Amino acid sequence: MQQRDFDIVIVGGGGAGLRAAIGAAEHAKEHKTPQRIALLSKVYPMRSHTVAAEGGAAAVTSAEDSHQAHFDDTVSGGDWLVEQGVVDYFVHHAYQELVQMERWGCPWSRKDDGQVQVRRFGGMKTARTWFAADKTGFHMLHTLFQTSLKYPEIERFDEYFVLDLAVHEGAVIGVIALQVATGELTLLRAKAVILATGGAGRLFRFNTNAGIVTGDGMAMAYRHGVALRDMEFVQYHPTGLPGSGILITEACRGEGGILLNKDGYRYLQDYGLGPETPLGKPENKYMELGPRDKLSQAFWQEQQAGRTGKFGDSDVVYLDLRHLGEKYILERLPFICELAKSYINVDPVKEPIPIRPAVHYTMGGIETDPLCETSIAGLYAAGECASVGLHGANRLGSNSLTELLVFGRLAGEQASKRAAQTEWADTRLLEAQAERQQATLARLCDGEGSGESWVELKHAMVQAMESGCGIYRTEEGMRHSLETMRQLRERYAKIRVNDTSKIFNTELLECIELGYGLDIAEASCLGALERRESRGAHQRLDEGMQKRDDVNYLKHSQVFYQGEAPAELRWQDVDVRFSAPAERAYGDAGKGGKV
Amino acid sequence: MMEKLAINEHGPQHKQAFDEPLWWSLFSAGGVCFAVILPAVILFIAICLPLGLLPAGALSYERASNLLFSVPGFLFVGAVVCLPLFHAAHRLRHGLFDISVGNDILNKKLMYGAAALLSVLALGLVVAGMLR
Amino acid sequence: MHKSSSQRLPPLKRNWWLKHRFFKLYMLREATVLPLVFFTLCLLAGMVALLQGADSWQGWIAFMGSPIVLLLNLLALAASLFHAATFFVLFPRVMPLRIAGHSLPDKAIVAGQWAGVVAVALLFFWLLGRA
Amino acid sequence: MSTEQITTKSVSTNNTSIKHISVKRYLPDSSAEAYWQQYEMPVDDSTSLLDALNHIKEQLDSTLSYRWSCRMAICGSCGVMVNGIPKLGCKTFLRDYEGEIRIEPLSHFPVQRDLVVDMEIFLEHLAAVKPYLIDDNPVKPYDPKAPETYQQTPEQLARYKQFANCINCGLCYSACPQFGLNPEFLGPAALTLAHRYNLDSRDHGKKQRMTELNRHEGVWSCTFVGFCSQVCPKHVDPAAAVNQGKVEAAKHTLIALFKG
Ligand SMILES: Cc1cc2nc3c(=O)[nH]c(=O)nc-3n(C[C@H](O)[C@H](O)[C@H](O)COP(=O)(O)OP(=O)(O)OC[C@H]3O[C@@H](n4cnc5c(N)ncnc54)[C@H](O)[C@@H]3O)c2cc1C
Ligand code: SF4
Ligand code: F3S
Ligand code: FES
Repeated sequence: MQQRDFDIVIVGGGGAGLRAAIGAAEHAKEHKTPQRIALLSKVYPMRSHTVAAEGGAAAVTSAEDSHQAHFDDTVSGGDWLVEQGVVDYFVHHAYQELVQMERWGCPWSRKDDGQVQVRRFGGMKTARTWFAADKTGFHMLHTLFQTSLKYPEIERFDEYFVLDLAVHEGAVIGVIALQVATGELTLLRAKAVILATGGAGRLFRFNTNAGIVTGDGMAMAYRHGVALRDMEFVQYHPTGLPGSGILITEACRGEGGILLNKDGYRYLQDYGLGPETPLGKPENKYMELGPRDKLSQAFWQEQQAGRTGKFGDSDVVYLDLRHLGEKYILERLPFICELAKSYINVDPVKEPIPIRPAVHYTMGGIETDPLCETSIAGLYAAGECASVGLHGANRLGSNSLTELLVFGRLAGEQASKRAAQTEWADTRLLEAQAERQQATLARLCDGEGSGESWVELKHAMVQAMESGCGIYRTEEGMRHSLETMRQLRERYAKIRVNDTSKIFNTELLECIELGYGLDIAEASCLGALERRESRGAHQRLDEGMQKRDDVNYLKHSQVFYQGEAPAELRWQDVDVRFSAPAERAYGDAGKGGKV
Repeated sequence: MMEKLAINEHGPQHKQAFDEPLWWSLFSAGGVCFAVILPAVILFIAICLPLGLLPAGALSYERASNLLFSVPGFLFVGAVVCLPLFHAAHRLRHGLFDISVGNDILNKKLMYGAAALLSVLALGLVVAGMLR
Repeated sequence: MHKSSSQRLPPLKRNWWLKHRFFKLYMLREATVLPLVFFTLCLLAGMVALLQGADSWQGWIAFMGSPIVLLLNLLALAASLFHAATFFVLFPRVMPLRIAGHSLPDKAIVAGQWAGVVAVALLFFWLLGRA
Repeated sequence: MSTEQITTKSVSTNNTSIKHISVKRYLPDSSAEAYWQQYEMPVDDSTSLLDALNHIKEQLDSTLSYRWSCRMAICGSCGVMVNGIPKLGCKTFLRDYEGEIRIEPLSHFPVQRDLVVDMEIFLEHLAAVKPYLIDDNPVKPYDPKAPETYQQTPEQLARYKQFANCINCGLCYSACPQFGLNPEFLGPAALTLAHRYNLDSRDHGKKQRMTELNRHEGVWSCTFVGFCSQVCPKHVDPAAAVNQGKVEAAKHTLIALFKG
């Protein structure tokens, strides 16, 4: 067993993890406290899911825009379930972070005069989304990764799968990881640990997420007693490709794409997002530029009314770009054209793209305070895995790439501060925990008992999540899903791995991920069931629960792990210090109001 | 393994290759000549001429001598003989590496050496002709 | 470090280029220099002959007319054209030309180079094609 | 508003057929030799090779190992040899193949297991060229309190944009015989990345990078085979970048010569 010591260990090499690593390195340098930073990732950093983000990153940029406006959009977009102090910090640090990215070489798209260009995005009042063609996440991730190579103090552990945190007396003391290439366990002792492991979209069958987005970090923190917060809020993106779920970016609509049902009618005007905006003149918060939850819900309604088309065996509506003209489409949305042509054989220049909603983003996650620290001392979380309180009940597109930077950096700095004042724990404490891990692994591989198939369990999980926690939810559906998760967790104890090899055993990893997934799926179902109202991405069809209920539910849900016993839920107050809850309205209905 | 790495860091392999730009420039210039000028040269001199397709006297001994042993002739030889020779030398050197024949350091010397020698010879012939 | 890194594979076997059409074409392209070298040597011999006198020059022309030499030089002609075809398309990629901030289309550059070939041929025709 | 009636084209997902896929297996802890294994499965017109591998893993043989993540041709994980040509598994569609399909790990990299290769050399080469913006003497110093961007016109951006699209999939390394012949050759993607930064109007690190590029194992090992650009799934054209790098290296040498 390898054992190494680091001041800071970062789990996750996506946007948040890399930004945290650089943030920590810079902070340490500035304070002349040399620190060694380990960056672990189960895939090479540039394979992280951030690479797939297409649309852009938001920050108040133009003179007409204001921090207040960005704040308002984010708060109302999140249906007031956001921590307002956090949002305030976020909107004030967003611009600086995007400029920093530019300074590191990110190839942002430009205006003719050489300034950075911004585009419109759903739910945002004005154009404030920075973009790099339609590969924003790709360019950001590669810029961060390449920049991280400048720092010799950052040591990467690529393809190390983190199995568990080591926690002692309420403080984190290190992590235990599996070197994928050799199957060897590695112990990393640390003074501070940052989780940046991304979301959990793979809990669902139909999603826009990469295969690695399995919620590992959430489960690790959760198992050590940190609350998972607001896990019932799962964002459906209205425009995924049928079949694969591959994302067609919101930027298509920002650039002027329109949504049609099978009759060629712009159905969004029927769902409180009208009046219809003229072709090629998209307007923020109207029609196609309404927020994602509303658009996905409108799809569901159209589907119920039988006005959706068919593509293969998926029900679909159509995203029409043709009026933008070939030249514009190819310049602004080249990746989309490539994707549509390859994966469904449709050329967006010539035909409308069939699309349907797909699970896209996990609003909830590891609960942290406004400085990214969790309830375990020295354990921080940032990025999609965290619930710092920015997104509430519904994330606005292009807020999360910025979140990775703002809170990645903050987490890095905080961790660096802590590491400067902390000592390593005794190695023997870690070794004891590692031995427990070894036993768990051995049990998985020896597969005693009935030898449950992980494939079956996984399919049962994603199916239950989709049917019970979809765009619209019912008491009965959620209850059933929650029951299913509890049964599946029991069956998981008898799971069997066929592959006995130590080298690059991906079957073993899938099984471990499934274990993580089942735990957080239970939390997600529990939160959903107990939230007896409709808010943001959580929409119920049950009688009397179709509206927002601020009296009882202007609260974060917190789910706590209880080992083999059913998880427990508590409610937590929301920080509403700046803006009192108001109606969340879009289209003309949103005019005049506070929004 | 460590040893090999160490060599890469500090050993001769890490050195700047200041000669390569020279060979590559000659190779490129030769490539242009080979592509643009040589088709015509080969067609007229190596095919039409021996087949008697050129008008009588077009390349009689006198005319040929006058054309070649002159300043334009000197340039012609540079473009049609010398540069293409370096082009060939470069490709042969890399070709030998491609099929793992000999070793590159030696091949380099042999190939570029031969090209240089023949070039000097060719240009020397023109000068000799001009001084005659 | 932490990984059994820097593993190196044994280099390719020398027949690697037989495995794929693309590589065979590459080798063919590289091999165009073989007939080129032959032709250049012929030309050198011709220059020596020219320096030696009229008889030698006539002898050289006769040598050039012998079937094998003729055949090899026909090959050299074909090689030069094949080389040209492969070389011209590379040029705009190595040196993208830009005029007033806009890059010249590759096709135009390739066409320009072929025009060069024709121009040189015409020059030779003008020089040698008339009595 | 009424757009014309939508033509519901269905990529015939029903067009299923049975295909055979042969995969080169290598399990170092049970046998030192690689062997071929055949799988048979139903595929339709939208089945990618990655879908097929996932089908094998879940339904036929859970011991098969390979890398994947985004399944949308952007993360660069899933490169394999398909009938001898390097390809992204998620961007290869079985509809395009008649007859046998042979899948092998990427060439020129040491195989770790099955379709998984050791990419460390690739990463070492990437890191060697200093692939980040170097601006020791910035025109405008960065001030966190009043941050300001550099200026870069769309034309300046266009000069390097294509070369910034590399997803580090390594296909070009499997395509390049010069890398196969000499793994110390920095190779197409690393040299392209260096060139990308050299072309960036905000960068001033060319001189530093040139000492890496202007080596025998730098740009000078490339013989413009060009297969790298042929297989690149993102149309980066690394061959062009590498060879433009030669021009730059030549200039660099000239300058060094004059400065003594
Ligand atoms: C298709 C798509 C498009 C998007 N477009 C946009 C957009 O336009 N704008 C926007 O703002 N947001 C967008 N998002 C959301 C945004 O991209 C993500 O929220 C964000 O990239 C998450 O980044 P992250 O750093 O938190 O996690 P990730 O990038 O997912 O990285 C997670 C990291 O954790 C590592 N990891 C996970 N588990 C383990 C483990 N057990 N051991 C070791 N390492 C582990 C992984 O290897 C990986 O490196 C999009 C999302 C999707 C799915
Ligand atoms: S240049 Fe192309 S083939 Fe090579 S690594 Fe980059 S994307 Fe892959
Ligand atoms: S294939 Fe290799 S030799 Fe050069 S042009 Fe591409 S790097
Ligand atoms: S899975 Fe990401 S490139 Fe294929």
